[in-house]
Amino acid sequence: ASNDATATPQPSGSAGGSAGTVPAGQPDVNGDGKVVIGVLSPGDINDKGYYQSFVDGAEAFASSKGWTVIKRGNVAVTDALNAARALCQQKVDMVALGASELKDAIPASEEAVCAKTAWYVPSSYNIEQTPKIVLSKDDPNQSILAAGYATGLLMQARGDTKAGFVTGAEADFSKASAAAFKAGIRMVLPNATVVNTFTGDFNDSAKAKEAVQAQMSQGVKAVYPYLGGATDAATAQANTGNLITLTPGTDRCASTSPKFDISVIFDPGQYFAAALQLFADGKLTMGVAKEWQLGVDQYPTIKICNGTAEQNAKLATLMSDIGSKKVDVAAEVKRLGS
Amino acid sequence: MTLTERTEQPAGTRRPALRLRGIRKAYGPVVACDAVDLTVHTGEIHGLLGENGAGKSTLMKILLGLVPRDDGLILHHGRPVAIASPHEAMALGLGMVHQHFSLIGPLTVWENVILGDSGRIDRAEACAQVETIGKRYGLPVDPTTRVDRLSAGERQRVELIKCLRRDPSVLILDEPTSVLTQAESAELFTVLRRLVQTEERAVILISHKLAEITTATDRVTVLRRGRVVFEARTRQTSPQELARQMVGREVSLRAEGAALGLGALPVDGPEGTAAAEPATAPDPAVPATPTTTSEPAALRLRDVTVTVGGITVLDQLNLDVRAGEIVGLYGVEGNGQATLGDLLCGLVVPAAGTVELAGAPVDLTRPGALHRAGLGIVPEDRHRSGVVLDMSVAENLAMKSLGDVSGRMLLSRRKMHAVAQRLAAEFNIVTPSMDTPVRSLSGGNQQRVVLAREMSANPAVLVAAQPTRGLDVGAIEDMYQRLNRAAADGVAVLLISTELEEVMALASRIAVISAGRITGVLPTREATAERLGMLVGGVTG
Amino acid sequence: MSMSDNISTILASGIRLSLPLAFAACGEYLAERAGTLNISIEGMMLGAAFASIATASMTGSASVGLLAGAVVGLLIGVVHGNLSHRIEINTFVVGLVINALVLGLTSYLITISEFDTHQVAQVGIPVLRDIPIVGEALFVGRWPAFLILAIVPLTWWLVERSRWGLELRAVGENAQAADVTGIKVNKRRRQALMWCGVLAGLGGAYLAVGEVGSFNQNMTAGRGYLVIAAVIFGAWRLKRTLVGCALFGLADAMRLALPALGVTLNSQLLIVAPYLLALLTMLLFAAQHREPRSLGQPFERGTA
Amino acid sequence: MNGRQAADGTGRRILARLAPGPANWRVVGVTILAVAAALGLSALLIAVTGGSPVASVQALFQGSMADPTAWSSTLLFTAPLLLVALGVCVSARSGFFNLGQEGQVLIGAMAATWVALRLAIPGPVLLVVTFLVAALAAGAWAGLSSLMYRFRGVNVVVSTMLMTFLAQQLVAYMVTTPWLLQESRIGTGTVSPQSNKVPANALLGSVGEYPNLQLNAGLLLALATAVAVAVVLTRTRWGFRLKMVGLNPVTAESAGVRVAALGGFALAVSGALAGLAGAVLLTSPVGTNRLQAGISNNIGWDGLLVALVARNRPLVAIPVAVLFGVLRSGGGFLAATGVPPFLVDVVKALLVLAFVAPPVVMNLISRRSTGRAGRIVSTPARVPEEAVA
Ligand SMILES: Nc1ncnc2c1ncn2[C@@H]1O[C@H](COP(=O)(O)OP(=O)(O)OP(=O)(O)O)[C@@H](O)[C@H]1O
Ligand SMILES: Nc1ncnc2c1ncn2[C@@H]1O[C@H](COP(=O)(O)OP(=O)(O)OP(=O)(O)O)[C@@H](O)[C@H]1O
Ligand SMILES: [Mg+2]
Ligand SMILES: [Mg+2]
Repeated sequence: ASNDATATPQPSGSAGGSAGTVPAGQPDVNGDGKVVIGVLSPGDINDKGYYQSFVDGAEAFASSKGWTVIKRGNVAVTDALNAARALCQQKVDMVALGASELKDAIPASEEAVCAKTAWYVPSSYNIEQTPKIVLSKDDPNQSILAAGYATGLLMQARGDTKAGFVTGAEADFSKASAAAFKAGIRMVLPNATVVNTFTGDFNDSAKAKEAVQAQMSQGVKAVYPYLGGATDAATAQANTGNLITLTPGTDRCASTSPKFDISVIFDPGQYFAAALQLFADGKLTMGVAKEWQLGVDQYPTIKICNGTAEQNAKLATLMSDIGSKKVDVAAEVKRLGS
Repeated sequence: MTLTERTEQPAGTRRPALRLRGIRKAYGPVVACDAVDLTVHTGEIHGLLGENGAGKSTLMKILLGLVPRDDGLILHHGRPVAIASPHEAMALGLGMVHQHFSLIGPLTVWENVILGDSGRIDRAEACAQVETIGKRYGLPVDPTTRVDRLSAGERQRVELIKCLRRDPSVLILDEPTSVLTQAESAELFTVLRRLVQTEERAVILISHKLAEITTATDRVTVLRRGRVVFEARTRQTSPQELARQMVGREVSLRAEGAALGLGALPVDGPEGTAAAEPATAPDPAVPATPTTTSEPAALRLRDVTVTVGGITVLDQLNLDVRAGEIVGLYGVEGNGQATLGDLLCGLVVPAAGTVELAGAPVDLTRPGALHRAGLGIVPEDRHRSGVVLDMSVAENLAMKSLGDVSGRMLLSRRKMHAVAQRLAAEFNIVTPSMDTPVRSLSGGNQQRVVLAREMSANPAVLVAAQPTRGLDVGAIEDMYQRLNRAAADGVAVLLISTELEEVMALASRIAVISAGRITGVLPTREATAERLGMLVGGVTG
Repeated sequence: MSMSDNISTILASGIRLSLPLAFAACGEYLAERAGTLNISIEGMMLGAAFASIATASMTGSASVGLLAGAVVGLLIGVVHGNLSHRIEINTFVVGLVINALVLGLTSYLITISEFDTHQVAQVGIPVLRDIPIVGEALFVGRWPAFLILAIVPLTWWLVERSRWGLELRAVGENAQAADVTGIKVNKRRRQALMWCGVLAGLGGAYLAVGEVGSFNQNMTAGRGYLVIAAVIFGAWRLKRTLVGCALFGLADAMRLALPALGVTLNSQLLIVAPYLLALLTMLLFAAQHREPRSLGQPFERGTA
Repeated sequence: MNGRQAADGTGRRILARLAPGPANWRVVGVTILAVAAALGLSALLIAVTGGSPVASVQALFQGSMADPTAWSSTLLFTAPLLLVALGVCVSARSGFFNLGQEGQVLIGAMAATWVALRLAIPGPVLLVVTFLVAALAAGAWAGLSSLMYRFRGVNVVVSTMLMTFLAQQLVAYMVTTPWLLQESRIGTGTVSPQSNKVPANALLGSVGEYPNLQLNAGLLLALATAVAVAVVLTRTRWGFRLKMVGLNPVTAESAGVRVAALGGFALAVSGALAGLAGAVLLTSPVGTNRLQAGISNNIGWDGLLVALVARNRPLVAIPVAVLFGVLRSGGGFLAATGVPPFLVDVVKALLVLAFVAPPVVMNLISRRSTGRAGRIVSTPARVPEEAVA
């Protein structure tokens, strides 16, 4: 298959960033009289999830400003650099990477071909700040921990003790998220058990379904389909058993088929929209990082779709505690996640 | 033999089963068939004779709808028919026993036999048919065995059965006897005779062997360069006549006549050859048959044993060939000659025993060792192990001695051509150019290419395996002269052949191989049909 | 949860995962017996999966979708057949190109269209389904699953007993000879590819409207190649090929279910397992393991 | 004899079809027509999806040939494609049809990565060692297939294909296993399934700077290899023997060629060249200079296509490789103009078909018309049983 199966949700966070520079003439950085935003996404930009939300965010904002957006999904990680160069040759004013797997495109920002462009990069720890890019960071563990916590609350209400986490490749970040999810649940139900299944492919719906099925047959009552294209199929399966389900990144409380109980919103589209707003005002500075704090910023956030006032309150407190660093996420994950 | 059956055929009274009118077929520049007329009557065996590349097979392929004709008319029982596919041919009752590619190894006999007809499969019936036909024509074969487990002879039977089962009105056989023993051939002809006499069929028999044509056919048509040059009742013509028509010139039917099966054995076999020898061995200084000699045999096979897939094909075979003599290795097909040929090609390594050249054993595990040691070979199947069809004449001539045609590190096209030119002239190889792929040469010329290459390394030993198989008279004549000359020049020649007359005519000593052993060696003069027959039968003399 | 229940769930899941393979494998088996190593089967399955969902949400009937899948498979078979067995373009090139085309087109089409989920009805065979352990696994399923019960014997009969099949085998074993005996070699191969297309189509469609109920980009995720591995593993015999499919399906089911049972194992190894197995069987049982002699060889009248 | 032949029948039969054919002006003409047709169809697709065909074609051209920058990126793709194609030419000569380039490229890249990251060799020596090891590893990998064929009669087409899947998972495993090649962790952060960047002294240098034409050493390597391969195949004894082996192993053997060894070696060489391509992918600016599961990015398959279009002639492969490079860079650029990337894949596939088909079709037509069935089915003495058995 030509597209890269390792494409996955990979949010990010924390650290770094010094006073940077504002490219002259924002938003029309290259001064060709029109504003063009180029978006590269490593994943399926119609996955009704993480990747799509990024592109949608960009388009919504751009159209309101009468800008053009060039979006390109399924960019193979190995192809990132060339894809970015190609964008620059297309005279875009901003290159935006849809997720941090494409970090290998960043060197292009230093190249002459991309001299007249602004760069927006969603980040994870492994990307170091360079003068030519603006990093947008968040800490996935914050959101996932809170998501787990919310799940815990619902399970508690239903008297369940067994949850599941279904994701694709057995990669580092997916393991980390699994741990955070577990920790979150255990903050509510100290002796809850959480089952992790790695299907090996974020887009293989059939396998995702079977994984959920298997977990259900083992008495799992809440499942987090932390997937790409296979999310809906897996969730639909979970719905048949009336399990508690969560969204990987976007707000889908409105959705009826499949139905979600908790929206975990670390919506890159929202971050991006905010950045674009700055860009439009000519205030987007390169060489610095914008951090998105759970409980501080509007996003990321967790939403229990129809939670009781009490549940919502508890969740809100946790989030603000995380925001105010009262709860040390890393420590909690270490303590409860393993 | 079929002499008894060669009774009078009032062929004139028969109505034509098949008429070909002005058939033409050109392969690019090559005109394979040019305005060919041919009439075949039911109840007769019609011989089709011609040199290699005369167009026989092409004509038949046209008849079978395997090759589209450029022009011409085919009348079946007087009705013009457009035979566009093998199916149509089959429907018209035209059946052919092909030489090549017509049985499928992994399938069973019965599956092969019913291949090509239509309707649902009935295994039981198919098997029954195979058996009944087998009985009727004396072609026994087990319908349920896989074809790739059968011997050449048996396969031929299956081919015949397959044809006959369709109850063809015209049955075509393309060189059917090339792999059959004389006995088997005789049987085959008996069957054919019965077919035409009792069953109102017509048979077209393609062959190079004048003897077969003269004994087995009622009518004969000779093709030359794609044209019909001669057509007659077999009884009203003579082998000499046919040979002349075929080649287009007088041919001395001495030794080569023998190869064509004319030497009427056993009466004047030895004398005939005796007469032949001085004519073909021009240099009396080198006696063609050194009676006693002290120096070691140029080629010596010692207790050579070869097993292929468990079966012992060569069984402690011992044989000596001395410089300047031609030893004929005579035997019925399938007694190990082919394997012996492969052995001397360096294609198989013996399980036991040694091959010695000039007294020194050769390490057969090392490729090309035999060649380096001075052994040249004209293999039985040139297409398989003699030439590379898709490489040029020059390349084929050079392939065994690349050292001679290359500079310090790169091959030299110039040298290669020079060598090729020389050899082509010396062995009069007829080819448009030295860069022509060998594939597009006629059989005879392909054979000359092989011989030229092997002789050019001036070997001490020359092995010629079935050297005249599939060759026409002219080519045979040439081949014999060269073999004799080689011997005269002091080369030890081993002639592996299934043609008794050929061996009788050329060899000074005849070794008989049977079931992979040498059952006896005797001077040609002492070789009588009886003694050879016993040896061939495995009765050690 | 009792052991037997676990076994029965794994079994059931294994069968669900095997079925798409099994359908396609019958097709690939037949195509390869006729001498085509058909790598466009991946494209056939993917294209059919898409078509089935698209049609289903257009007509509102999953069953019609299934049909559409088969049809699209057939079409791809026709295209491949004509390109490689009429125009005589190297069959591997054709396969690669078709796979690229289908992946590209389907991926694109879902970006511009909105499909709702559709799934064919679940049926169970009354008494049998109550058999302990295997009952649930074998006798309950989406109705097309039971088509396999007809398709396998049919395929076997076609290949081993029908005249058509006899000719297919002849073509696959020795195209030249088959031609001389009056069999239309390339025509047979084209027909074989069509049948392969229909079955691969069914497989892909079953995956979409049978198991998943929706389509997502590249959802077959290499199942086509898995099928090829199964045929090789099966030594070009139908029975063993199906055993291969079942094995591969079960292996996946295990991989997905075991974590839930508290067992974890190396996923990479389990993902390569099929190909490794195929290779090993070819190595170990080389003797019985003969591919059709003219597998992958183009036929051209006259070539010796 | 079968066991002793170099190439299995499959290979030789497949390749019989790929033998150099009439490369006359008519083929060129038809090719132009075919390409036009493909472009037309693509244009239609693009138009249907609301894009502008004209703009797209422009983009295709602009991104691949319009200016030095474009050429630079085109040539970056050309190098690995050409290397793979050359490998195909070599194995094709010996009668083997090697379908495993994609995997061999991966193995090459993997070995290269290992050397570049693990061996502390100073200076440019590292680069040399990297390439050598890449070639050796991929060569050995392909060699396995020839061994399997030689000793167990395993069909080479099948085994090379299966080996590709093994290679893919092997690399995936390498880059997801910390103690193997996975990138090292910075702080407490997450790591991706990929290796670290290879050190600077393991990178291929380039001459020329943006916006001028930038030629990477990889291209020079590929071109040099092309010439070398061409000479070796057509002018040396080794090449001559290889040709014999491919066309008639039995005759070759009786002419003193170590058929099995030579054929197997040729297959290994073809693998080695694919391995070099892998190394180029790793160390040239075409990629990201780190090992990733998708690093081969279908270069192997496309390289195979290049060779098929070039009908296994090394020098012809050069322009064809450039052409495929154009498709890649142009395609990427096209996607950057907003044409859905999937459509770009479709366009590329159509164009590939347009380039592969014409020679074949012309052959067919000329055969059908003049009836030159190519091969003469003459009637040689039949191979007796004991010989075939
Ligand atoms: N497919 C082909 N392509 C080109 N030329 C061909 C082809 N088939 C036959 N020829 C040529 O046509 C002529 C007749 O060939 P054909 O096989 O009919 O001869 P033949 O009489 O059968 O010879 P033989 O006695 O060796 O069988 C030969 O010159 C041959 O080179
Ligand atoms: N009654 C029959 N009618 C037609 N063909 C038959 C019949 N019986 C056997 N055959 C043929 O004989 C061959 C062997 O049949 P058989 O059923 O033994 O296959 P097999 O060796 O068991 O192969 P497999 O193990 O794949 O079933 C098949 O190719 C089949 O075509
Ligand atoms: Mg601008
Ligand atoms: Mg002939």
